[in-house]
Amino acid sequence: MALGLAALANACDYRRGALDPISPEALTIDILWWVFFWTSLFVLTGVLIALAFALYRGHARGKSSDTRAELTPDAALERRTERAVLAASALSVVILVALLVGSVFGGRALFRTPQAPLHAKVIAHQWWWEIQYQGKTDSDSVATANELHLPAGVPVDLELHAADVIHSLWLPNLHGKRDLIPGHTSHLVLRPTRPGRYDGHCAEFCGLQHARMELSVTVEPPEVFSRWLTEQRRPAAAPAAPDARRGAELFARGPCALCHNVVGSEASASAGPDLTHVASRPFLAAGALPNSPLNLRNWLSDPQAFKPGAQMPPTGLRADELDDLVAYLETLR
Amino acid sequence: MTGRSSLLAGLALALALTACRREERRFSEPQVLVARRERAVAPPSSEPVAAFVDNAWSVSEGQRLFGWYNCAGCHSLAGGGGMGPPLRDATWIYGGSPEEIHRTIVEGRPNGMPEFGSRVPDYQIWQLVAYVLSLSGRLRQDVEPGRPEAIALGQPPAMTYEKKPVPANKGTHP
Amino acid sequence: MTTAIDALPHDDSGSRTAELRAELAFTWRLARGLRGWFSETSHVVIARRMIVTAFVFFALGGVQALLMRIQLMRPDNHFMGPDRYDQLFTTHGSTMMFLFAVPVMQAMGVYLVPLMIGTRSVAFPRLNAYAYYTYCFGGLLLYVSLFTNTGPDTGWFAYVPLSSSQFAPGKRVDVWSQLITFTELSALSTAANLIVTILKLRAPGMALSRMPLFVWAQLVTSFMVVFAMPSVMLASMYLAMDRLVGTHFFNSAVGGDPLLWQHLFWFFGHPEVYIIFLPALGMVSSIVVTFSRRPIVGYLPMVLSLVTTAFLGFGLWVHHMFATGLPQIGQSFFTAASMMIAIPSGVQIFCWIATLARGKLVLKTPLWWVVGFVVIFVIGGLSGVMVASVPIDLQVHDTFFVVAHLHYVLIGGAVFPLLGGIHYWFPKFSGRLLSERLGRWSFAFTFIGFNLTFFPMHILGLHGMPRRIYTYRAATGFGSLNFLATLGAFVLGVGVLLVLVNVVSAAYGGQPAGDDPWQSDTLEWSVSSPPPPYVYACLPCVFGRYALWQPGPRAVVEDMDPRQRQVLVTSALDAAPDHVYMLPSHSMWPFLAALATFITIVVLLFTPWAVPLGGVLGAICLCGWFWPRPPHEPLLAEQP
Amino acid sequence: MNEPRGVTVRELPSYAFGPRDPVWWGVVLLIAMEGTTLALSFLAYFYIRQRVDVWPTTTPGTSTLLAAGAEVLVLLCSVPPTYVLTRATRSGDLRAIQRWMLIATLLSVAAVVARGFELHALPFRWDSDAYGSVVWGLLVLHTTHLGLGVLENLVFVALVFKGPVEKKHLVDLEVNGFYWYFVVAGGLAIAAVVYGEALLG
Repeated sequence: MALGLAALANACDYRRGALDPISPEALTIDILWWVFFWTSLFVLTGVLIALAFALYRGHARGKSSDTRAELTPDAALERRTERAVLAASALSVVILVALLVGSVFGGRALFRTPQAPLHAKVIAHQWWWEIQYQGKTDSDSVATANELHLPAGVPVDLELHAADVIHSLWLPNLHGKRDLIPGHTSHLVLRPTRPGRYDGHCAEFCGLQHARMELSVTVEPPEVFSRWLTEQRRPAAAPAAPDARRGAELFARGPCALCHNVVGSEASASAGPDLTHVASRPFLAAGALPNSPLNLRNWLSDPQAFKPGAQMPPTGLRADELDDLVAYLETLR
Repeated sequence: MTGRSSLLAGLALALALTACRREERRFSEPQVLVARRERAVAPPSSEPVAAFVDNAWSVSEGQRLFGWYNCAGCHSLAGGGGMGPPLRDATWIYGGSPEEIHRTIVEGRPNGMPEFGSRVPDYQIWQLVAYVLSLSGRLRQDVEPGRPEAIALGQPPAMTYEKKPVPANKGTHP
Repeated sequence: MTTAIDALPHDDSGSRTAELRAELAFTWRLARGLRGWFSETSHVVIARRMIVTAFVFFALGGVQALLMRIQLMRPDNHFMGPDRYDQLFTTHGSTMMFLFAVPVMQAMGVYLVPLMIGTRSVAFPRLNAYAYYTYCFGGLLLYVSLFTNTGPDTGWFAYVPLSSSQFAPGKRVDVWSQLITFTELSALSTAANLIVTILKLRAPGMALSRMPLFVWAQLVTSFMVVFAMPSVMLASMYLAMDRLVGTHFFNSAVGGDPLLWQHLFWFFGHPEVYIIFLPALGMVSSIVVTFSRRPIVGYLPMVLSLVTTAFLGFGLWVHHMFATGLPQIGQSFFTAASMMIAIPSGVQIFCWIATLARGKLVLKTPLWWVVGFVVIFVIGGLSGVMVASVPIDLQVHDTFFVVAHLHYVLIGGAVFPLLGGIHYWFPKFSGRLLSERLGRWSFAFTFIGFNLTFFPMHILGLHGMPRRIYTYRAATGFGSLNFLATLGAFVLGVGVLLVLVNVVSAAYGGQPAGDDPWQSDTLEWSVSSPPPPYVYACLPCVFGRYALWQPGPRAVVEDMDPRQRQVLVTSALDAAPDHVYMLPSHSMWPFLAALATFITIVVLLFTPWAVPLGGVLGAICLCGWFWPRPPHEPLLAEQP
Repeated sequence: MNEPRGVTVRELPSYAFGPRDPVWWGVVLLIAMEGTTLALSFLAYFYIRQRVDVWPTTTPGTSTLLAAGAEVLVLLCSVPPTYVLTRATRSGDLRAIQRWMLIATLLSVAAVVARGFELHALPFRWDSDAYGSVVWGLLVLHTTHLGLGVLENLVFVALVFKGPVEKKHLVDLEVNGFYWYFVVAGGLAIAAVVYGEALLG
């Protein structure tokens, strides 16, 4: 049944998380997992056969002879039985020790750290991810939200912080998970190899919108990555189109600027995600919606309908104001 | 007997309603405010006030917004005052009733208090009002916020609580 | 009720026996009326109430599980919002752990242990009643809170700072932390009661080496309770203080640490699993021995396995915290401990299989539940070995894989044996037989439904579905397996419902069972079904491990005074008669003391002034509880 | 093999002291539970300590040390009367029991009073910082043990002076003394950890 279900699941068009490793770390875990899986299957089969045999034998004897209890069973047979139990126990010890050794070596391999030339800071908030790539100067630094871009083949050191409660960063294709705990700083070193888009998720229950706390990971060739980084460093330009201009004005004077930051504009608050390049991101509100102008407009008109409990309030803007605002935000690429 | 049991039942019901009201998590504008806005008339003024000051979630949200909207910048985090007047005492320049505090936030006041009415949704202003009321201990005890994380109340700490520096490759995985 | 054939003086005439029974029935008579209902302290009555209460909570927890499964049935479902969902999964976890699993296992112990060791009661019957009422009040508090929208919503583990007053305003988490206080008070009292009962009240001749394995399991479990539960009590006390009076145990800004909570919680939380599961192993042993019609293979290894599990159980709490990034050397140690704990479980599985293979099997319903237990529990154990490995745990921790694992271990390892045990002992509890046919149907539904529900979760977890999410996007592709799981949950629900139907219909119209329908080996089957309040007319003497299978006439304790509530105290190791001990009669004070506890704790939700209030109420209850009442026992010579 | 015969209990006593007595075991288990809680509180104390640079964050002043010293002194003084009391229970001498019970109870009340002064004299509050919390946590936990001890003592004083004293109460009295030793040990351990550490720096 186990195999059947696994096969069924694999046959579907399905994201395969931990079973689709794209980094040496995830690969180590993947290999270890399959070692454990086949060993377990072997043990399970053995136990089930023994159980079936026991039921068959015992049932046969139960039918044939009288049903009174037997207080002093045959000594020789008893000894043989005990020896079988002992052998099975000894075998399980051997298997467990083997698995333990494998696990310890796997663990070592997992945390054998290469020098990581790239550093990024991940700060978890209720319920979104803040990502910072530090440059040499402040203007060199890049802040983004809910998307992590990584160059393929380059080790990266993620420095992890929590802004409010405990979160856990889980990138199943790239590594296991690591908790982000207030008052503690931790690190996760990754070496992604295969370009593509992968999913990450908060794995520690962190409140109402724990379900909508996703992180999009884009692994790309180094030159594409550095192009992306250069793009991200560019401050937002003042929009040209009249509706977008009205939107920018609304953004700066209205409710948005109380929480959000757009580099190059007057908005510079830090409570919510940085929106300097919001239009280039794959999804909105940490996975609540795919990013499109229509979704953005819907989101702005009533965030609580899509992510109840999220800390973005309904803006209470009129329809024409919403259009202007979306027009402005769409220029932030 | 029936009198007593109905009294008891009423009491239980009242307790249950109190609990429900205290614990409700409202993620968007409450009906009271929607109705008020749409009809453009003010219902009896205590209605919106009660919906917010009897609700622990509102007070807690108010506490968060007090920091987010930078009220703390002038009034300090625990409302002790600074550039702006303190909010923990019984002295109110522009009136200390919930409605007056609400108006102060919505319209702003001379000499520094900006107007927030155009930038902050009305229900969040009411949440701020609830929190401000809690600062001077004017809320029911069971909705008052407890100690916030990462902030020491009581006596100021005599020192910083930094962890001993851990060598780079000790303790955690690098 | 008094016509049963139990351990009688073998050379006595019938009339003498009838007289004895009449006297005993008067001495041990149950309290009457409404007031009597609250003053009853008979362990049989209290344990029966506790089992029923625990199953009521089991049903409530099950309904919550079904509601959650409906919500997760398809992606982006709007059946309920996150607020409701969080309350449900927290209450589900807390209910199943604190209000069902631990109490029901202890209740089975309270009912069966005195019967199995050949005595008339638990050592402290009043404490036993107190434990029941505190437990009951705790459950009441949780469910009244849930229905008034005050259900705790930060998980049954209540990690700080999510459960701190800043992120969990209101009284929801306070309710949770006081629920802990209630259930711990109850569990600790019962554990102490069972330990003393087992160590001091065994029938003459029942040396430790002759104790039934179920009793061993209860003894070992109770010791685990004594050393594990204080940890969570301390943790929840710290949490309550952080929330109520502003202490900083978990506030990292001024020297506290959120990880301190996790250490304290899991130092309790992991042994908790074994506290739930060891008594279940005892039940399995009882069933296997009876239906194999032979002694267990490897009694000593079985006992040593229980003890080893208890010791190792305290050494692996950190495997819940691998993702927090503790030093690696320590992690290896905890990996090793977590894997090695599979050995004693394995040894026991092998012993049972060997016993079955060498026995003369009677394939009745209880044995089917044991078969289901072995299959499911071995799968759960193996996935447990997987999560013990740090690298694998880093992937599957806090995902649906772990949800699957823990349900395989807890439902497979505890609920299946428990339902087997219910089928096995129901004739003793009620005097009536359950329907075999319904029993097998319920087993089949439960077994299939269970696997259908939880097996897909392994795959979901590996593919990236985290735990405790109230919904997921369609694009993830988690929908189909989740739908399957929901379907399975309903099949499982039908299975459990069939058990209920079986129990209710048998209670009202089942076949009379007689004293010993299964020809079992342990002493409880020598008294009538259901047992009379005094249990044994004459306390039995024991000359072997399988008391009722010993050939020859049975010996009994003679000349105990039937006009007093007497039990025989024996020595702790070899059960030599030591002195005659008088048990107190029924009393209202345990109920009143529990009520005082309830009042104190409810007030404590709101103000620390509850502590002095509790002191005063406690003092009153203490006096009432212990004050001697006529008729007196022998007095000291010189009285004032 | 002899055929098993019944056991006769007519000659057996109706109570016994020490480990032969179920109540003794009950109290040992109570001590095990409270002792585990106390031990875990100490672990919490040291856990918090190893995360903080300066310890203690606030050094207890002279008045605190005086109050704590008084507490330790009272606890120590209460040991001999308790010992004599338990001896008297074994011999069943009611006069002696009354006398020593009264003295032991007065000393236990004095210990609570001294604890009150000690808490009052602490130069920090429970909500000052984590050090304050964990020290107050320890002291409050032990104060509940003290309180329980005093409560039991008071019940027993009432019993030995007023009530009909049954023989089995002697066993309970002895066990009560046993619990008091635990309370004293806990108090001394807390004083050693909290003030010893503070004094030694």
